[in-house]
Amino acid sequence: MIVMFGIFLLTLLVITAVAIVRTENLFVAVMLMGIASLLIAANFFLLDAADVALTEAAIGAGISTVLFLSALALTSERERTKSSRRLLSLAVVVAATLVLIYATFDKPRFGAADAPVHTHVAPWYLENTPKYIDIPNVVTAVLGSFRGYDTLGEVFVVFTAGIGVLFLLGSGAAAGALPEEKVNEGLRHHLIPRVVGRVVIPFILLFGLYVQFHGEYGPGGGFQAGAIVAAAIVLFALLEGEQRALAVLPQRVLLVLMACGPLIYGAVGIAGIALGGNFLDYSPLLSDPVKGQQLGILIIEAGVGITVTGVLLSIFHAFAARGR
Amino acid sequence: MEILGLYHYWVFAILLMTGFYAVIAKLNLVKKLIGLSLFQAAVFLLYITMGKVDGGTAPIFSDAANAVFSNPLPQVLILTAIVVGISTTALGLGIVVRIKEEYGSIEEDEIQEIDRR
Amino acid sequence: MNAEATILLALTLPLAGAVGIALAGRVSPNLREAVTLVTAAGLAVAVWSLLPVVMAGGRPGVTVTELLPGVEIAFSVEPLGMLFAALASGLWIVNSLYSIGYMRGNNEQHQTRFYVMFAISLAATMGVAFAGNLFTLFVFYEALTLSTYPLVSHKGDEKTVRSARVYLGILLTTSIGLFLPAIIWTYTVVGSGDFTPGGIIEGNIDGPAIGLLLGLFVFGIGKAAVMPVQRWLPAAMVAPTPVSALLHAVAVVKAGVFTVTKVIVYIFGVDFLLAAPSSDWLLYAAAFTIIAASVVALRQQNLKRLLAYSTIAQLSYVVMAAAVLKPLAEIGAALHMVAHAFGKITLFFAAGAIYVAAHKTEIHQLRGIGWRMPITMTAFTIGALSMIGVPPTGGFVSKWYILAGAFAAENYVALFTIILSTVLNAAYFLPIIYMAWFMPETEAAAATHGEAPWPAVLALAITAMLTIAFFFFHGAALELGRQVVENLS
Amino acid sequence: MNGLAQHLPALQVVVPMLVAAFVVLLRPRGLAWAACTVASVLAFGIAVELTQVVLGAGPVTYLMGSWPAPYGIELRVDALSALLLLVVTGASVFALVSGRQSLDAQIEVERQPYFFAAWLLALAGLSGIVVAADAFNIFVFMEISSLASYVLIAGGPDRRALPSVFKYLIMGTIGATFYLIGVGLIYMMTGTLNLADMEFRIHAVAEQNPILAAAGFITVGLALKAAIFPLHVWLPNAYTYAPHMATAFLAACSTKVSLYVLLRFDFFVFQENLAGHAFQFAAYLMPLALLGILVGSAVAMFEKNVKRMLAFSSVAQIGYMMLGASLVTVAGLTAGIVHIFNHALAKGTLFLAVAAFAMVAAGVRLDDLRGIARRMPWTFGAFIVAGLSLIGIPGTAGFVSKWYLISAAMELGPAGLPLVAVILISSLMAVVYIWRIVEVACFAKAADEGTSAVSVSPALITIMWFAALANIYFGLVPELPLTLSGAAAAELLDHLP
Repeated sequence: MIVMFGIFLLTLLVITAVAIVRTENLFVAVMLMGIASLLIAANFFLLDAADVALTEAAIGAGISTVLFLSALALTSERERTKSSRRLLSLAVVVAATLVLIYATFDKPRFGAADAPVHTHVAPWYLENTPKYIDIPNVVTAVLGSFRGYDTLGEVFVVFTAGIGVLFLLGSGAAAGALPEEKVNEGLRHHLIPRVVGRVVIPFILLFGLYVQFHGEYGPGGGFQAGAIVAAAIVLFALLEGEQRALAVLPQRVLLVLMACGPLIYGAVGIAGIALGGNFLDYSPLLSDPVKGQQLGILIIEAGVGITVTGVLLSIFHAFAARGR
Repeated sequence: MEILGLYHYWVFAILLMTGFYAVIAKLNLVKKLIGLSLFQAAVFLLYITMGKVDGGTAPIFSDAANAVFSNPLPQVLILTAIVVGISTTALGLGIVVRIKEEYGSIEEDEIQEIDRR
Repeated sequence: MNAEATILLALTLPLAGAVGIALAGRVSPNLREAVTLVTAAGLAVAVWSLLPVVMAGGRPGVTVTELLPGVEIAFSVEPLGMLFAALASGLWIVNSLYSIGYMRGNNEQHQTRFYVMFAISLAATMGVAFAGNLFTLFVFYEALTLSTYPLVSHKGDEKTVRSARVYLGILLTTSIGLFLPAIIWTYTVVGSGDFTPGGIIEGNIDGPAIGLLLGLFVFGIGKAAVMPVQRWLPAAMVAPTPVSALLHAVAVVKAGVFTVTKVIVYIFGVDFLLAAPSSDWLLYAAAFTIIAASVVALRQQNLKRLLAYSTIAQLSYVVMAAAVLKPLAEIGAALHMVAHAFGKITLFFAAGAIYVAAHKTEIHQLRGIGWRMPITMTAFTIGALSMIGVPPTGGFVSKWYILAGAFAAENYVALFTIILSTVLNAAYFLPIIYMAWFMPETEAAAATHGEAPWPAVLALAITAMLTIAFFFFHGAALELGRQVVENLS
Repeated sequence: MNGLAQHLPALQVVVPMLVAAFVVLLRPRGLAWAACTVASVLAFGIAVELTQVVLGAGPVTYLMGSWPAPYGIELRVDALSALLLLVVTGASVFALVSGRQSLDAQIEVERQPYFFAAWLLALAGLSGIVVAADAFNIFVFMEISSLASYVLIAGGPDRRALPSVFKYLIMGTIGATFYLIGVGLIYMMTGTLNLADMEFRIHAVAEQNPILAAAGFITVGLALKAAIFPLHVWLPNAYTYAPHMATAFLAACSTKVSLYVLLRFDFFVFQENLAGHAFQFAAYLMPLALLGILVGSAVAMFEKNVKRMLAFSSVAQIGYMMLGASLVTVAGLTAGIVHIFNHALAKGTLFLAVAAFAMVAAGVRLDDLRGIARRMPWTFGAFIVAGLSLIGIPGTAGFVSKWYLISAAMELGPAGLPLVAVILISSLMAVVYIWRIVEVACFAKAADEGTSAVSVSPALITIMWFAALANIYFGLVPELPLTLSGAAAAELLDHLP
């Protein structure tokens, strides 16, 4: 049954992908891209990757779509010209596809428990997470501690994108200078969306916080939570007008949030050195190394969440400010 | 299961190359970025597929004894990769918006034409 | 002071002089030129003080640094290099004197830069002369090319720049494209590039590869101007005449033939080449260059270009003499470097003096000029006779030895070439002399000039006397030449 | 200090990274630059210290979070990484210290904090790649450095910077994703991400399709990032329209880091294990290297924009490095690796000089530089020295690498002669394009003499000359880069069967 469902999802995915490429309406393409992300997320659930599914849904289907739509609002919704170098591109693509499919024939059987990926390294995590870190979610343990350095890098990738967009589009600081009547009023004069929004937004925020701090026990963590919180505030901005959103969280505060996340993360790492361990070694943080690990993961996840929220909102505002 | 396994990889290959086609053949810059997202999403599928274990569950310890867990490592890697993907997209969109402002177009051939003048 | 320190002094003194000239140039032209002369004199004293050491059989050397494993910056003074260094440093004094007259008389621009680059060129020349291995030689060879570029392009107008481009282009192309691979080839195969009496190639390379390597060397050393890489030399004539005189009659071109000779004697080894049939072509190439360049010289209207083609021919005399591969001929090669230097620098000085005094550059303008500039034209006549090889001039001595060597080797190609080229030399120099002394002036009205400024006249008088003196007193040069070949059969 | 010394590999990355986060908040004029410079100097100091450790005691490893190697993330610094670290951090310091005036002129004050944060992130990302010993970690830091580089390049005042950087972003992301696919395939077959572990475990599966495909994907992906011909198309425009100092920084090091990763994979991971891979490496990459050398130089000869001319020259120079590596001999690798160092010196100095020209002249097209030598003799002098080094005139650093490269080619015997010919022809082409600039600068009449009131800051002149003299110093005393690259070459080849 699950097998059939998987095949169904994947087939749908391929159809969506082809549709994305073929449509000339960019708005449609973006929407289809959101659907494709949801399909991929669903497929990840089937493949036991709950954390990834949640992230893909929040970021791929949510944030990414919002960003594309903001960009489309500033550019144009339709492609004007047809594709170029079509035959050449097709030839390259088909050849590469064949190479890839050829490469699949020696792959370990799908789901085989004796594949190299399942017999080396990974079992160590499953075995030792209870011993060293003692939290249920192994993904969080690997993400936060065993491969915490990657995650630090990842936070900086997000951070870089944030400062990049701010560098390119300005920090939106000029917004206040604009004439009053041009200020985006959002949907403030429409009753029903406002009421629904007021009811829903607190729950979304609450859910975000839950995802943030539940990451050690179930699917979740800083990235997902940051994305969800950001989504809630973006929703707020859409409903109440961007100015109000900025009044709640001004650009300057967002910038501080952006910078604080990596600094918190880094500070935990440096603390590891100061307390006699290696960089990003959380064990010395508390007298009980296991508790230390847990504390470390908690703090860095908070740092991740703060950064992601700050960056995503900054980017959103940067785009929005450009539109006025 | 055999079919499903290969099917996953083939979908990966087709998805990857569909995205790649959009990147190299389309002239609209936003469309290129959409293609790029698809291209990256395909790779996520590759990693997650290889982490699956038959009859496994998500790698989160629960009270059920002797549970089989799927591989946590590819999931961790892809969490990172998803975030990298959205970062690239965001930056790319920022550049596209600036290009639109400077050139009044987001079509590659038109921009080249303007520059040549 | 010991000999090692003197070598380093000879290398650094011109550089220090360059700095001094640059500083003095800001104060006054007189001080600048005083510094130039003092530097030149100091250099000459330093270099000449090495002469007794080398004559006594000493071979002082010094290794500065090992750049890459097995590749050193090292200096070693052997007789040939001694001869070359002594010649260049001695003539620099005379040339500086001449420069002062010429540059002032001509109101040239950027005179400070001129003197600075001249000093740097001399430093590079000393480096070439004293180089102890191929690599060091290459380094200074390139330095010489680059430091003379600003001198050649001195005038800065479009024609000059184009010629300077040809100059630099040919010299760099050949040196990087051919000379450098030849050197790396040698280092790769032999493991060293030290100049060693008897050569170092033997046993490491054989067969046609020898001819190929020799070709890379000979044509890579573009400064030797063996055809077809001679075009840079006429191009270099756009430079101010003192540059043409010292650099393109002595330092740069002699650096070329000097290097070729050194490669033949100390890298290949004369005996080894003699046994290698694939190296015979060098003699023919040189012979061809002599004849062809002389024929081209016959057709020149511009005096400096004529002298340039004459130089090309005379340079190949040295190459051919070296390629005859007999002791007497090698001595002749060494002597010819000196004799030609004295003669040719005199000729250039005279050409420059004519230009300064009368602004004449073409041969047909020279009618009757002998009576207006008697000292200059007397010197010119002496130089020309030396080129032809008439006694009592220095040119006769060197030709004599080359001829003797060719006889000893029973090399009839060389003999024939020398005789034919002597005839050709006479054919293009004698008409000028005849014109200058025995034909009436045509444009008498406009030209009321006398001699060039006195420093220039003094300089060319000195070199003319040297040309004659070399006929009588060539003992030291002969001894040095003899030492080069003393362990040959 | 001894306590901190063991953490140097981590600090190499962490210091610039954390300062970057801090720099964003520094509003006042000049402060961001100062913080950025201090962090760069610190990073350079760490690199020097690490180099000494590596020279003294061999490779250094570091376990992130104290987790044992294949499970946690390992850092590893050996001779090759040390050389790259010196280049990366050194380029950053040189460009920053000398570049304040130029950057002030090209980047608005209110945008500077972002710019300098991006600069530090680029530095951290590049250093992170170099010290990493984990395939996925390399990907993460590759993305940091790439995103940051896009930001730096997009800072160029010319609007053409934007399409250029977009192209770079697309191609860079494709390259990185290809790399990720390759790593995924290897991971699938070996179960590990640690490079050393990977090398060990790949034995059993070396001949299987996924590994072959992985080798292809990784090579193509990294070749894209390293701008190896014919995948260099993003590079010329990106370098041309970037802010001058960003060009000086990135041109000196960014592509070389990708090349470094390529060498790592091809020699450490694949070389020993794929049968005939030594042959493949040479067979595929050598022709590309040769073509890159010739085409890059040839295009540079006819280019009218000086920055683009130098960018095409970079394409050729990357070809030299590849050529050295594709010989698969100690001499060849040494030549290729030492050229990484020497080319960074020469090209960095050249771009610094171009930045100085741009302060005074109207632009950096050849026509704009007419007679510039008379107006800026000092800058022009440094330009000449670096240009000679690029050509490979003896006494300069460039000569050392040419010498080694030619020697390595000669070792092949007659088969090496075409290689020698290509190297020499390309050197001569370098003479042509450098000399085109020299002639215009020296002899062409300037349209308007001395109208610009701007004078170049003493810092720029000083640093530029310092860099120019370094070209000469390392041409005369090349011991340091040679020792490092010799050790690196030996280490790389050590992994051959």
